[in-house]
Amino acid sequence: QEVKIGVILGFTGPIESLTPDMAASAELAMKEASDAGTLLGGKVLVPVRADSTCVDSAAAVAAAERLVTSEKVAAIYGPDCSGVTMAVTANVSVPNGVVTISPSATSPALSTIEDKGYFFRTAPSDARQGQVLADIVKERGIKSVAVTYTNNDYGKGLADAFVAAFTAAGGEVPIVSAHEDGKGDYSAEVGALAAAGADALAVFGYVDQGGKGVIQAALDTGAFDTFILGDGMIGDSLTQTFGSALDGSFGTAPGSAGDNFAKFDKMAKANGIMGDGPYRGESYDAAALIALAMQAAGSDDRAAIQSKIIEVANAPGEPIGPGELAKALDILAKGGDVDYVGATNVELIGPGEAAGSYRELEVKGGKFTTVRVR
Amino acid sequence: MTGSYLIGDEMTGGYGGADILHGVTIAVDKGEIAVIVGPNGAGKSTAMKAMFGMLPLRAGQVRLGGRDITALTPQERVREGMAFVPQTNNVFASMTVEENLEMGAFIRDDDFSATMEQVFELFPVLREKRRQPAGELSGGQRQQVAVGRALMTRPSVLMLDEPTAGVSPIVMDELFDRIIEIARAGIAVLMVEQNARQALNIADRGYVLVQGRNRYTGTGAELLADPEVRRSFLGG
Amino acid sequence: MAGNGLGRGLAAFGAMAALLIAVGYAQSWSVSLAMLNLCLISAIMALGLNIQWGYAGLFNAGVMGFVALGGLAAVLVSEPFRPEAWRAGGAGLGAAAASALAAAALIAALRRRMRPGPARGTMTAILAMGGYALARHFFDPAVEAIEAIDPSSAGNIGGLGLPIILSWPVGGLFAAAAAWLVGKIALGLRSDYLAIATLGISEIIIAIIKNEDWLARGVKNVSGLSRPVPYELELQQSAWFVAKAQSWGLDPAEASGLAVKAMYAGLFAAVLLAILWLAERALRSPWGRMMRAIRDNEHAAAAMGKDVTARHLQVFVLGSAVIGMAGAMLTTLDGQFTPGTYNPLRYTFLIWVMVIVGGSGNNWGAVLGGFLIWFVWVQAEPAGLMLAETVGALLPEGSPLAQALSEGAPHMRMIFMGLILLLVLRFAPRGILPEKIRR
Amino acid sequence: MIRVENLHKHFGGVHAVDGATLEIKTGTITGLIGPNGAGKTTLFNVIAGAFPPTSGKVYLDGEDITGLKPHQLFAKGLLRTFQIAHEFSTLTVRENLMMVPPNQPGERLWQAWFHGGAVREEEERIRARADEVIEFLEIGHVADELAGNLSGGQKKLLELGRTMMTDARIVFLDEVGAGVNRTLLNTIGDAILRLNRERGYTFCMIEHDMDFISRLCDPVICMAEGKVLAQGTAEEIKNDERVIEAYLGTGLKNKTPAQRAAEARA
Amino acid sequence: MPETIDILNALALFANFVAIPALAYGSQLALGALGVTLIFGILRFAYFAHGDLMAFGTMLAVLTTWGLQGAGIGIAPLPTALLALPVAILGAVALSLAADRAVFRFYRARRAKPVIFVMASVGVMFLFNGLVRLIIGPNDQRFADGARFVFTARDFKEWSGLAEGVALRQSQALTVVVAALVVAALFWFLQRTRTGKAMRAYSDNEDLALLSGVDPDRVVRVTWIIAAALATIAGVLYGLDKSFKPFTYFQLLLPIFAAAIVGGIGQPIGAIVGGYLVAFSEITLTYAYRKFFAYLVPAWEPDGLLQILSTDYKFAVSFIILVVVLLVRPTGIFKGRVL
Ligand SMILES: Nc1ncnc2c1ncn2[C@@H]1O[C@H](COP(=O)(O)OP(=O)(O)OP(=O)(O)O)[C@@H](O)[C@H]1O
Ligand SMILES: Nc1ncnc2c1ncn2[C@@H]1O[C@H](COP(=O)(O)OP(=O)(O)OP(=O)(O)O)[C@@H](O)[C@H]1O
Ligand SMILES: CC(C)C[C@H](N)C(=O)O
Ligand SMILES: [Mg+2]
Ligand SMILES: [Mg+2]
Repeated sequence: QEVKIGVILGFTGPIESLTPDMAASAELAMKEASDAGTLLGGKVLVPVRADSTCVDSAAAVAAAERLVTSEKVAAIYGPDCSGVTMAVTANVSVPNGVVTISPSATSPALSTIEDKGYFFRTAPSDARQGQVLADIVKERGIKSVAVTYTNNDYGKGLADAFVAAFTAAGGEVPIVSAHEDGKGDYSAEVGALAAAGADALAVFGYVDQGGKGVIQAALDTGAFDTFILGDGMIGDSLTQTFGSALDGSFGTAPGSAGDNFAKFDKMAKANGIMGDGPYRGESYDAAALIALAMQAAGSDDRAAIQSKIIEVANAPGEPIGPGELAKALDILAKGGDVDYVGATNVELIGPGEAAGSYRELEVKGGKFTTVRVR
Repeated sequence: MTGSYLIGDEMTGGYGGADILHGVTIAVDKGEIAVIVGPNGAGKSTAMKAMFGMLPLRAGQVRLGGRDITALTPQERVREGMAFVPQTNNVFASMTVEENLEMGAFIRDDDFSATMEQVFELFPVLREKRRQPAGELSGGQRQQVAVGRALMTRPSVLMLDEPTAGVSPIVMDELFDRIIEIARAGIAVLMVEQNARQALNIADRGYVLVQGRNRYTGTGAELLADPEVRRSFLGG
Repeated sequence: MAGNGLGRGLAAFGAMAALLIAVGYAQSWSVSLAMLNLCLISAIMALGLNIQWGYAGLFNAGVMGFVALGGLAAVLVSEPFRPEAWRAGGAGLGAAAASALAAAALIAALRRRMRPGPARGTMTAILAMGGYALARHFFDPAVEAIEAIDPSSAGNIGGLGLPIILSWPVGGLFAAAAAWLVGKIALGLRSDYLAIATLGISEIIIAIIKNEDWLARGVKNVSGLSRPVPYELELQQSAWFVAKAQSWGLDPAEASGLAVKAMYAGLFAAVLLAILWLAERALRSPWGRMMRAIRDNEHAAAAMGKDVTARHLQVFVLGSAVIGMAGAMLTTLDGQFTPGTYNPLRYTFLIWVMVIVGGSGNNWGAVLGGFLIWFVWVQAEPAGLMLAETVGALLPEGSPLAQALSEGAPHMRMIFMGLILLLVLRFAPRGILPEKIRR
Repeated sequence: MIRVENLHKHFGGVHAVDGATLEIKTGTITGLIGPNGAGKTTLFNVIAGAFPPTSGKVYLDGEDITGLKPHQLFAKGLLRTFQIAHEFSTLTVRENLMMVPPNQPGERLWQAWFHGGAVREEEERIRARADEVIEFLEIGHVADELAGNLSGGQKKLLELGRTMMTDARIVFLDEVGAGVNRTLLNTIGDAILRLNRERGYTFCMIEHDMDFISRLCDPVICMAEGKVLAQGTAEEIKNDERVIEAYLGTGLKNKTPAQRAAEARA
Repeated sequence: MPETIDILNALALFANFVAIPALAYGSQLALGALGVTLIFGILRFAYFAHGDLMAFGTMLAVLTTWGLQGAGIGIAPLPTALLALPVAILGAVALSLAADRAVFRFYRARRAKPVIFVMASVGVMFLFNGLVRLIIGPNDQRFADGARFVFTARDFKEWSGLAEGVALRQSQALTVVVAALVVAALFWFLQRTRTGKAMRAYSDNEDLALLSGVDPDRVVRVTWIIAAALATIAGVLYGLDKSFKPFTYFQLLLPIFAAAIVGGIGQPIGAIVGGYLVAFSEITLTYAYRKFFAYLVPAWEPDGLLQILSTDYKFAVSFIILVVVLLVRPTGIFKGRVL
């Protein structure tokens, strides 16, 4: 028998280049769970994709509505961007009682929405990332930082968190300036940022979007040579483009560097997910959580799934890494307890909030390398 | 008449709705001036357009020099030596007077400066205004540009839809003079006129159209002499 | 819809209804109702634009800005009152507004007194800059104080704490006020120049809403707006409702969703019908005749004694008010205000497509266009996927084209949308329900 | 009634109107003639408020009306027609006429919405008046046709018809006769005379048909190069040397076919 | 008084962050606007698919470039993409002609209103949009090779001994030069050649053009050929300077339209001036002038950044400028036509 799972991401729109790999990672987890053959006694998870467009909440709600009421999915993986996530949660997930696990909606505002326990996320809130990043900058002895962020709730939230933490620690932020994604030219932003005379430039944007454009313009004009990168900026397309010109730049991304992520990455590559964009691990984990909760509840009923998510995600229980879903399903089938760790060290702090670790990355020799995990 | 150089024979057609023309026949020979008169909305302009291929005909045909040209597009007819000055929208408003005249000579490959000189002689004001966009001219000046443009083609058939509307008497006389000369040079001239008495005066042939039908046909003098025509169509 | 178009109109609306019903059967009633709600809102937006373009030939390329203003109204009306924010920054905001107004009044007075010329220009500029500086002097600290209050969940001035349904007329008022200002400035411009001016102004409105966090949290969004209808969970907890649902053989959760959507649909439909009635009555009156005359030839209309500028301003304001109202309704339905979602493709051009495809100048056409285009916009996604699948299935397994198709499936949405648009325009070039020429 | 004082209108380097001073007396039918490009239409445009003059003044009954907007002038009873017809092309002929009367209650939205009765009554009245005009202009068969589909001359008639839809005090006619059938033009001339005598309309008309001018107009003003060249009765003007040279000319130089035929016979 | 070297430093600073970027961006916009303005001027509608046509042409250039690079063919230090340009132009021309045949010709024959053309072009825009993404995907593609810089900021500092560097990218220089050449050529073509005049005549009065013997099909064809070539050139130059991403090309449409209209739509020169106006107003009004004045007026130590407006409003700023320009000159700087 088949159990449908909604996969709703912005396949078109401003992050359309990230989403194919994210979806594939989530579907990888579903396939792994199904292939185990032990899911609810041999059920198969069937992903049903829908387009969130990342920005158009009306379209996203319509798509989610279709998933829930027409496709009758048991749970939803997604949406991706914080804005549409909020809309889908309020208008579709809560009213219909469907679990929604976003891999990437990181806005701090999502921590406090009225989700009646149906909204989860596998990526931690940006409130923490800002703090972590500020610590790193401070430790590296950088005193003044110019900040630019993508003008949405994610960028703004992260920038606010970073600026607050950094100035509290005695750092100086002479200029904070938003940039719009997908625009043709970022010379104006770079001109203004450069003129403020800071030691480094913090970029809180998207790797394939304005963030990259800003870095390009900054490098071209010689305005900055050290960049501080938020999670959205971590991706190999950045280093492929700029190579060792970025050496010495650093940043953070949710996730553990440890063996778990490497393991996942290998698995993903082996399954044809060739990119290195962010949120692949979180995607895999989000889908895995759905499968495990289902198994723990012993049913693909929507409410039942909801009741078990936290339980399978957190301790106590046997730690489960990526690629070990079969084992976890077995344990659960036998009534045991699991603590899903996954690719990104999943730890849920109640609905709507995930703890999590961050990797501190630095560009060395034109490659992102993990310096340590915090 | 069936042997005339340009003939619109039993033309029937309209703009998509009901027919406007009902079996109208208009003909003109080389060296001749033919004038169409009639009340407003009689279908005079429509007949002209039909002869120039700007209106699909449901029946009838148009022949030029004995050849059936009913199927030709307007620009093909231009290449066959026909020239037309429409009643409205007859200049390139954004182009200068000179460029308007040059467009008249668009299909000519030879040197047309002599023709342009002739046009300037005929309408001296155009020489003054040669660099001004035609859209900024006065109504009568535009009319002169429009006729000048058609003359630039050096056509074998010249069709004019109310060429003298809005031009001052002195220019009208000159225009008619010039038209007589053109006709004498062996060109077939077909025109619609509301200054009907003057026009019929210089016409070899006259047609009175009423409600899309031929009502009277004759030489210019005959029509002028017909009291019924005078009273009903020429203003007494 | 009277006269010769009646049959065509009935057929078109019948077909539209059939489409929605088909979705109800094939996908679900919930999807169908949700779509209906957005269809209704889209129809109102299209009506507003039709009033401007169809009646008067005003090229408003700034629909998005007015929609957003409506949304802003929803926040400012329904959010709870935040006394602490007003204590912190209310005085400063007031002083800033007062100085801006004073400067504007001074400039206006000056311009009336002085003759045009460089002196007047310089004085205007000096006053404007002085006013700006003074306003900023009060404004900046006030904003800082407001934004400092609980920034992660508030940081704005809040609202009036009134029922959100009041924001619909208020949204109309906001948009009307903005339109009045825009119109005063830009209505002297002709067609495409007016278009670029309105486009620019709508971008400016969005920029302000996005960046002025004290107003409505900017890009940090406002969520959890109150509702004019009950929450699904409330219904699910009401014994009466559950019993009723079960007696109809429905799952209570599903039934609650349907009920809520149906209530929204009722409200929206009522608004739509009221506006449609007014619009039709106006169009068929001598007023409508005058507007069509102005659209055809402004110079002649002016020579016939019609005050073209005033009439243009009037329709521009009216149309914008309708659009603003729809904007407030949309935000009400979403339950959140997300300035980042306002993009011209979705909120300006799509509305234009609705009006043109429906039949500009014809109110019923605009409504139909709103329904149809929204339907296609939403259904293009699954349809595109299906198209990709069916074509892919015909191709040999593993062929590169099939591969490309399956990878590109989401983009089929665009292709599908484009195809529909072109097909409709091909077979109904003046719109599905073209403007009727009264004879 | 209308006094124009030292009026100038320049378009860049072109001095279309170049110091024209003239007067149109109440109750007259004043003819305005002059070579093409003399500045007649431009003068009309300035008087009717289509654009402001470069310098100079226009007075209506002693009141300075320079630079007023067309609709304000309309309210003062000043009406104009266009040399190049400005019909409302997507309105029918009847609607073109019906839109003219001022202060229609139905043109105010509130009344259009909520006072249907009053609006309907007024419409009946206006429609009746429009039908009279239609009949008069002999365009009954196209009364319900879109004005955009009319023939060139019919559009001219419609221009004229609009001036008959309201009680104007002074009407400026810019070549209503051009392109109008002469028999019909005679009827129109009668109508203008009647409006002038019976309803007290003052007219000022640009026309190139001297017969028509002679029949209707007194006085006649001839403009040239932006200035007033001559002024007087039609007879005086016709015999004025300057006018003949600049405007009227001395007839055809070539022989007409009839003349040639006569010569050949002789 | 500032010293000479400080003045030079200020100038270098201004050149590096304001003048050069604005000139390059302005030229990119101008090239795009040129195509829009041409289509508007002659076919009389606003062509919404232009951004996506640029994307399509550039995509072909990218694919061809990859092919050439694979085969080891290049013209270093110039980018290989220049070699690929002719192929790309041919492809874009073919696509444009096909679109005209399938879509626009129908409406021309029916003499539909301009707004119908505009809406049809929105449909075409969706199609192109999907097509490009189907073929090359939505991602960023890099295809620039050859030397990136004519000189870098560091080169400049070493050479001049100034504290401020100036960088000039090859793509920037290329863009400015090409823009100048293309405008000159287009201007010459429209004003002086027979075909050019026929095109202007057609745009002015279609019926009368027919009566002068102009072949309308030819005019339309030539228009599309030029427009597609312009779009491809603009797209490739933009892509070389920044990168190729379909979504960005769509987004460029707005500033391109703004540039075309403010310059006076239908006027080639207007497109150029409009492009620069948009670019310069964006950049000069949001630049923070503190450092600049620090060089010029060393005694003055302002506490702010001396930024007229925050970059948050850069898009809005350029539109305010547009609105102001239009209020002063209601048909654009160079008296464009009105629909
Ligand atoms: N908008 C304009 N721009 C430049 N020149 C203009 C403009 N309008 C009119 N002119 C010029 O002003 C002069 C007077 O034009 P006007 O239309 O007033 O003449 P008119 O006396 O009405 O002539 P006609 O009898 O031919 O209608 C002409 O030389 C014309 O070229
Ligand atoms: N484009 C059109 N579409 C529909 N009907 C038209 C169109 N043009 C003209 N007609 C109609 O065709 C009839 C004849 O028009 P036409 O222009 O041939 O008259 P005409 O004899 O030239 O009159 P005039 O002397 O007034 O110019 C008129 O009744 C007019 O209403
Ligand atoms: C896909 C992500 C980059 C989305 C981003 N973290 C957001 O919350 O909007
Ligand atoms: Mg005619
Ligand atoms: Mg005139």
